[in-house]
Amino acid sequence: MQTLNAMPWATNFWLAIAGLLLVTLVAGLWRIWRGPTATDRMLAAQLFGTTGVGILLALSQAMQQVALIDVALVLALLAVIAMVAFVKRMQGPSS
Amino acid sequence: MNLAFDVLLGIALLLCAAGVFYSRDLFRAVVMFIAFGLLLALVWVRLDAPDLALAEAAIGAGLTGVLMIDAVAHLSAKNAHHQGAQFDQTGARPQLWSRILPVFSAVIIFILLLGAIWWRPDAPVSLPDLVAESLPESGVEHPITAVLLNFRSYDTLLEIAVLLVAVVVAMALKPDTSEPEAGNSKDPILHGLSARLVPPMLVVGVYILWAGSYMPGGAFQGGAILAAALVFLKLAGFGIERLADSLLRIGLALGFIVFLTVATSVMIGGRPFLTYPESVAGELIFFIEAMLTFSIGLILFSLFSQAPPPVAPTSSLQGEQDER
Amino acid sequence: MSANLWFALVGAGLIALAAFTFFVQTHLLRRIFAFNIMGSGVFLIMVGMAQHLRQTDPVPQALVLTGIVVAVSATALALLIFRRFYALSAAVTLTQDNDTLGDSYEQEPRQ
Amino acid sequence: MMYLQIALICLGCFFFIVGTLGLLRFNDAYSRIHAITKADNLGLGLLVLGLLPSAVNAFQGIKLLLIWLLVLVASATASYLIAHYLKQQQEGDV
Repeated sequence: MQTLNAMPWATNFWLAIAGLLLVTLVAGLWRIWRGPTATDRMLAAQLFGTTGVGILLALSQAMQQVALIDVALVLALLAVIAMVAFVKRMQGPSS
Repeated sequence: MNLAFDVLLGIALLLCAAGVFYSRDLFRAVVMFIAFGLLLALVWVRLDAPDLALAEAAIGAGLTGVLMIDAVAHLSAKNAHHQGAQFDQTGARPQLWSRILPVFSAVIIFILLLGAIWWRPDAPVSLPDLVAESLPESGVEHPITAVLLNFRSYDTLLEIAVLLVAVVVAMALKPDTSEPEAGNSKDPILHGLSARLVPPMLVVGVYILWAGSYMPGGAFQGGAILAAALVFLKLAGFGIERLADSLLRIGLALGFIVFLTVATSVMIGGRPFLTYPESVAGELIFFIEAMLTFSIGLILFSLFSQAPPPVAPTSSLQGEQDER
Repeated sequence: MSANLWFALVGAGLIALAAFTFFVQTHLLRRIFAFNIMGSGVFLIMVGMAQHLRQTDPVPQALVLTGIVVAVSATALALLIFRRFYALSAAVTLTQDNDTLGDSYEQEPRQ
Repeated sequence: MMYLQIALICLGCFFFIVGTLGLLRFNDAYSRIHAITKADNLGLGLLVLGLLPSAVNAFQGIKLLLIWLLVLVASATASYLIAHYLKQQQEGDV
């Protein structure tokens, strides 16, 4: 039972995964730019939070930094706050 | 592989910044700003600075985004009072020469910075080696915590003083109208979410604070998480201002006072200001950090909650100036 | 080129972009955004440049950590002052004297 | 074990890509909510499952699972909140 990280190419594999996720994140920027409503933009930001957690987890393996899992944990906890603020505070006319 | 990832990340960061600056819609700028914070956290990871990534994830994704959404929502809610007002104002259109001048100066700034980066002088001492050398004397194992709270604790002491000044200014600016905020009706789902999410937030905050003495983490990151948890509670409609108000008076200054007390009480034993006796340095640092976390969390939260309630502008020149 | 140097260059780009925005935009919220991003650019240069020559350097990282927390509280305070200003004057830009550059400014209404 | 890990991770990435594509291609906010929850739940979930065998100790594994759980709770609630908000907005417009 060999795990993935025993392989010599594991670092590159994890980096490739992180890069792939980063590409999807950059593609998501297009939705933020286009809109058309504020809600669509917040949805894209929500997806960004999750993708960011994924990238951090992949990087934690690629860079052999255990602390990055903590960063991912914090991001997972706090990414929802912006969404809650949006829903509670933008009670006025939608832009 | 490494380089490709970094180049893509840097370009994405610049794109995001451009998106913040050149959005006609203010809300788009805010969402771009949240994305910018997330990407910046990833950049800190790539720069081998997990501490900064932690702080940026807590502050960029949590606090700054909330603050800015709040401000923009406030602006758009007020614009609804006088219809026809443009949500987005790009300011007066400058003449041609006054367009060229900013471009020119921005390019000059960029070139100067490039020059400064390229022809940097060699540092006479190697700071990382110095830190590694004296790390055993500091009482903690994580070099960044050692720098922050032992070798350069002046910075930290002054920083908490600056935060204290900021919050005092914010309290002074608060208008005395204390009408209840609109839209604070309790949503059962949101209520449930906060009941489940805030306890883990507090636990993670304490964990990050505790982890700070041997791995990335510490008072600032823990404080940011604590502040985010409080902000979340307030957004979910829990009336924690009453509690916070009484807690605030004690909590705001506590970190600063404790830090200053410890810093001066070591002078009784004949030591210089802000140096801890080696035998108890670790305990003292942890004690100070715990107080700092508490204070930073409360300060950041009260900077959020002291915002004026959304009331219509009182001035008589509403319409004219807004049309710009 | 190492990653550290590249991110320092990105920081320089951020500062230049933010400075340009600061010059041309008069909307105060946009200026607050530009101010914040300029700060991030400075942090990137500090850490990237210090680490380019040697290994990971805890000293600039600790300084930047202090800087991030001060920057967020400064932004929060700026936003507060902006909102107070907006509540009092209903303006989102600072008014300028008419005899300085911007000749497209119209006359202020007298109170 | 290794091939299982690779398969899980690639499948997770696939769901992230699908979610982003949905976010970009769907032309209505409700369908976009549907798309991003695929990335939140399945994408991250499969990624975490693929990571688990590489975890150094049990504490790390628990942390990984906790991250997934938190994202699940948060994204489900956020989706509800935003759909509710959209509905209110539309009713307000009529």
